[in-house]
Amino acid sequence: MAFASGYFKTTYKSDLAIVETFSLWICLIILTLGLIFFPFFASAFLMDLANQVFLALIGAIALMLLTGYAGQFSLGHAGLIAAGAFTTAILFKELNAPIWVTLPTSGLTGAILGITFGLPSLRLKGLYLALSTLALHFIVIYIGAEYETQRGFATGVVIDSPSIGPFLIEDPRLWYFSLLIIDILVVIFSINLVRSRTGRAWMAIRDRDVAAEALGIKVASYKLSAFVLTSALTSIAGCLFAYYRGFVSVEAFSLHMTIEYLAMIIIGGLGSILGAIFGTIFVVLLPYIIDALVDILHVPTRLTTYMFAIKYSAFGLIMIIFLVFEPSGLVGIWHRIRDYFILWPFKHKPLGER
Amino acid sequence: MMKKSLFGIVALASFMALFLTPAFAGDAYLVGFSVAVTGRGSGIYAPVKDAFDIYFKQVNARGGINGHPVKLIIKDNAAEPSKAAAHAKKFVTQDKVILFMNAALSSTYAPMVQVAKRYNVPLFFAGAVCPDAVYPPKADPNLYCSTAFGAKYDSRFAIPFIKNQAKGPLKLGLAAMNIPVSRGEIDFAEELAKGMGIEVAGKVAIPPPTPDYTPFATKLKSAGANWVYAWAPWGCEVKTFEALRKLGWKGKYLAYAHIQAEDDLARLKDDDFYVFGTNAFFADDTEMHKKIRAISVKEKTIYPYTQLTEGWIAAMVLEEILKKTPWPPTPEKVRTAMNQIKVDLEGLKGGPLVWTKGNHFRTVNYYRVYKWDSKKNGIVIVKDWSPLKVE
Amino acid sequence: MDKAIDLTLDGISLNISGLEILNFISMRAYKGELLALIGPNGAGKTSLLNCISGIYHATRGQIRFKDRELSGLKPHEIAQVGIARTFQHAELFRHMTVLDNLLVGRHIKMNAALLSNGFFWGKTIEEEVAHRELVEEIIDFLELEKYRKSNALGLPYGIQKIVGLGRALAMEPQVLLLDEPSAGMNRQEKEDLARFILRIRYEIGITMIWVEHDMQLVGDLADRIVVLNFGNKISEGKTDEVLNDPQVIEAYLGIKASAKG
Amino acid sequence: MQIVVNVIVLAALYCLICCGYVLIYRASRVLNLAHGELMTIGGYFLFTVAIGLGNDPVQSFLLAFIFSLALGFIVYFFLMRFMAGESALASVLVTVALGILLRGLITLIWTSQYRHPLQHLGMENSSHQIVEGAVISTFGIAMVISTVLLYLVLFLCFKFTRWGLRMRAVGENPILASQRGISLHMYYALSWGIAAFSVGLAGMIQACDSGLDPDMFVIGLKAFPVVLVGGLDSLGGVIPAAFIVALAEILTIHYISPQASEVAPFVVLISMLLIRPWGLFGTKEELERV
Repeated sequence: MAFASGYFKTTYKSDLAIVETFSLWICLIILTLGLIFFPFFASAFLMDLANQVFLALIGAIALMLLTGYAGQFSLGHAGLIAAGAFTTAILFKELNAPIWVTLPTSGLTGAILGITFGLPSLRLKGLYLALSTLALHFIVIYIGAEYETQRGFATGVVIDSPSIGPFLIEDPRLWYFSLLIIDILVVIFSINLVRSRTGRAWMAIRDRDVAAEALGIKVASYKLSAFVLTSALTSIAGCLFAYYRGFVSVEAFSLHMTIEYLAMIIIGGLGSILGAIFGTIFVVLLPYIIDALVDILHVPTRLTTYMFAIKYSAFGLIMIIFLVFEPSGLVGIWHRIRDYFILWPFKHKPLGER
Repeated sequence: MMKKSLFGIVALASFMALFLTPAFAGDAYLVGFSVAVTGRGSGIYAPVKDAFDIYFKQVNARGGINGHPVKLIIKDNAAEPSKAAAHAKKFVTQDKVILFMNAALSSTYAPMVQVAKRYNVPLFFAGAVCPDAVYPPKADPNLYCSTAFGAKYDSRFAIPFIKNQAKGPLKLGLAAMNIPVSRGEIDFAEELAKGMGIEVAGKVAIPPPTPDYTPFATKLKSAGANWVYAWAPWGCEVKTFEALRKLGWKGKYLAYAHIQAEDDLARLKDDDFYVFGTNAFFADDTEMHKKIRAISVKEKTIYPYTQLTEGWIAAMVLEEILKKTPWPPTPEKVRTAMNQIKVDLEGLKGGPLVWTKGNHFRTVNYYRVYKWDSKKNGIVIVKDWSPLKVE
Repeated sequence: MDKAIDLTLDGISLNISGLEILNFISMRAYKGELLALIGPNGAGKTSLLNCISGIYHATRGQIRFKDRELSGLKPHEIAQVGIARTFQHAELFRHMTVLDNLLVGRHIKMNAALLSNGFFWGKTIEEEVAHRELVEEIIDFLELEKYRKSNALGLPYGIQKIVGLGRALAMEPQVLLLDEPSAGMNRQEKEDLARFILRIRYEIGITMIWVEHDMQLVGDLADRIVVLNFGNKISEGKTDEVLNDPQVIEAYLGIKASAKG
Repeated sequence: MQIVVNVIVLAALYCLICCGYVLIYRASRVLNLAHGELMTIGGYFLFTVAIGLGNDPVQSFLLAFIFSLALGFIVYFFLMRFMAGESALASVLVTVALGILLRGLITLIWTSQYRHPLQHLGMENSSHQIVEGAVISTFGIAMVISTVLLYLVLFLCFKFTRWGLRMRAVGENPILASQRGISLHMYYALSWGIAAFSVGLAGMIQACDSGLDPDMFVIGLKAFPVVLVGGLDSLGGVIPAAFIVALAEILTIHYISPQASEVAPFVVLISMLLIRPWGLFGTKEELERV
């Protein structure tokens, strides 16, 4: 695999290309083909894992934009997913609304919540803000629980599979391709965003808000735009989550879910879309990988209770290890491995390494 | 640098492990079990797993069932729906189990039920609240439940019991946890009580977990309740009771008897704390109880033996199902067996657990009420097995 | 002094939690001049810059840019008026490349919005390329070619300061506030800086207010000097005059000018 | 009357929990999101010690205090120390991760069943009538008294003792403090130690009063609104804030709806953020020197 080992651009426009070399194009095509043909080999379990990764990725990228790029901390992510899911559930149950109504409405709900709870961000910094988003979590969950109880959906609201025109999206493969397309769009959108004016303004605010403001960036409105975009995207993910799982229940949206999303962007590497992708894959699959190892190693059944508790702690431990020893996350490791092969046998950094 | 690259390689290798399906012995009854050993509410579900561990260790030591060992594939879903869903899919499509089970919060039901329906494999609820779909007359063909508590049935026993016990004017207080299942049941109980002409003095839904239960208890007490009925997770039930007592409340309290009830009756030693349920307490000291205690002590279970009854019953039911499933087993054969199951629970419940084609809950639910008796310095039966027909 | 006045400060006072930082300061900056602002540590030089760029709000007094009242405006509004600044500690965006740092400087001159940025439509691309060309000119001007794609975090301190200068230049300001640009630089870097400042002064013609400690640089480059001491303006005028002002010498050396003379 | 007592007890609990948030924030500008877990572990320490010693409340509590204090130091020296100089975000995320780690360890060591340390201490949690129509339990009183004592001691220390003053100095200007020869690590560790101790104490009393299970950690999060209403960096602000939040919560239970009490503190918080974002007694974010 050949990565660009230097800069050989002749026009500024060519420097804007996301994919830099011909061989990278080939790799990307192979990856895409792999993703396209994966469902035809994978079992239903692996399909479910893939779909889980795709679903989580939308939320993770949204959080990456807010936290990794705009530098705003949020503890309300599970609340926003719940908001999208409950908007969908309520519209479906009360009005029998189809997906082309619920999806945008969920996005809108998220955007409104984003404005409401992002407003304090204009006057607050860092930690104060995180806690106002914690309030968002509790309030959304409360409203959801009231809805469930008042309408008598004791074990959750059941939702039918969505249909777009004549297509009923029920088959895992259909879900896979729908989610894949959405994810590709979200990824491309975010990459474009962060390498253009908006993204630069966010990063400037994240790194030095005083300097950013002195350069003419409206800090308040950019913070708010990050909030609104993230909330809308996350709520849309919540809507898809509701349809994919076929049901919505408040118990599914715990603070632990928020923490999992935070873990995704930390482990992946803050400030990198690729990091969000790596992190999501890692965090979603980690429990199943440990399960698989337990199976392979034939851990006696009696000991599995302890294994499960260890698995739970391992999650925290891995987060700590990344934060303390590898703050650039999986994407940092990836860059190092890549550089190692680009430059082998030398040990210099490639020119202009970020 | 190489060290850090190594880190990546290890990660990659573990990732590959995901794609390897371990080979199971082809001669075992394969059963999947997704249970919340960690995470929210795991205090209720983890003991079920504990009981299954020791139960099937015994069964396999005896040479298995119909000459075949039972292989349980146990996974921890941490009470998260996504994990439960993935487990269900793995059980059904990769491990090719003939039956899979769930013991976790109710938010994990829907995704597992989906899998059961889609792949037509029976799903057995062992330790969690029974979903509506197992009730007669039209039970879902793939859903079964052996759990002691059944929403909408427990209150049908509890409210008349309180009415009969109460001497003088009855003012009923109701306590739920602010989760949909519990609140649904308490709302149902309120309707029931009003229908029977009982005055409902107060109703509280307590958010989980609450730093202080006293304010909620104050509300019940100031509403003038002299009986309180609680149907919620055990912690909520017992903490509300303790808070009421701390306030100097003198009334009587009826709570659903979860697995921790027996230990807590002995701890609280309160004569007016009644618990009702469908599982016998170890205070009965039947042969079966002695056996569970002995095995639990021998195998050093993680949870105390008093909390193992629920799991033990489910394990007995599972053993009976597999006994009736001729080799080679298929989900179809398992379903046939489950539709005509009758398990003699040897004193763990008031009578046998019977499933029919249209009833996957049980045909008769036997309730019993226990309380602490300070004169006898032990747990006594207030009301012996009372059958409630499930139709 | 028949030149047009760019910036007028009129009786600026600043009070932060009871401390008198600036006391009734009035001064002017004329179009195209290089005005040095000097004074001992804690004299309030940086605070004065902060007041001009809107980071602090003066307790009393007025600031005018040409005919426009600046008092009460937010920093980003002042930037839009055409007043740029550098910072004492460069304050670069640490996790961005030099190129991106400079592009942030172009922020107010660009206008693509969030959605079009996300889709990277025609206009966004055109804009990105156009502004990239302008930024490249600044890179050439400040001789930063080899750092173009390096992360700001790892750059030598002197280079960071130059990038900070470039970032301010990228705004195409009419007034440039320089906050101790030479602090932390070695001799070679200072000479480069002096060259850049002179080129900005004579080739681009931006008005500059320059906070500086290095008296030699000030003496060589500045058109005029304003001297602050403990929040008071103690002197203002042509470079030679001010540097020979006994009050100034006293403030700097702490000895009576007469004793020296 | 009972309502007043309830408010006082709940406010005392909040005070005890929030003391640690404020101490750690003041010292190192880090918000400790693993606070609820430290509280839960405090309860489990008491439980374990009580089983080991059996019917010896004084020694059990003392030993559990020491464990809690030590845990705070351990967390600082083996984890938070490495985060010095990192961004606040990274430090907060580390505490989030620490929370998960601790929760897993709690399940691993003590399982997730309900525990009752009181049983093993050989104590009773009887109730006492203080005025007509108002009752308080023994551990309710303990909660109030320990809160009063803790705050009294802390205030006196900060005002009059040398290291109290130094600790304040460290919080206000770490760079200056370290230039004057104050060992920052020592004082950061101390604030972690006191924080873990005070919240552990809250956990212990809570465990005695109403039992113990791993889900207790959420109480730590529920106490958040109090710190924000009071102002993140103001120890004195915690007390009135705790009363406001407790009052809002209890009035909601009584006069609006019990289940809504869950969101009442957060509604107070949001309205506070709109009126005075830096809290009742918090200092407005200082102007940054650039």
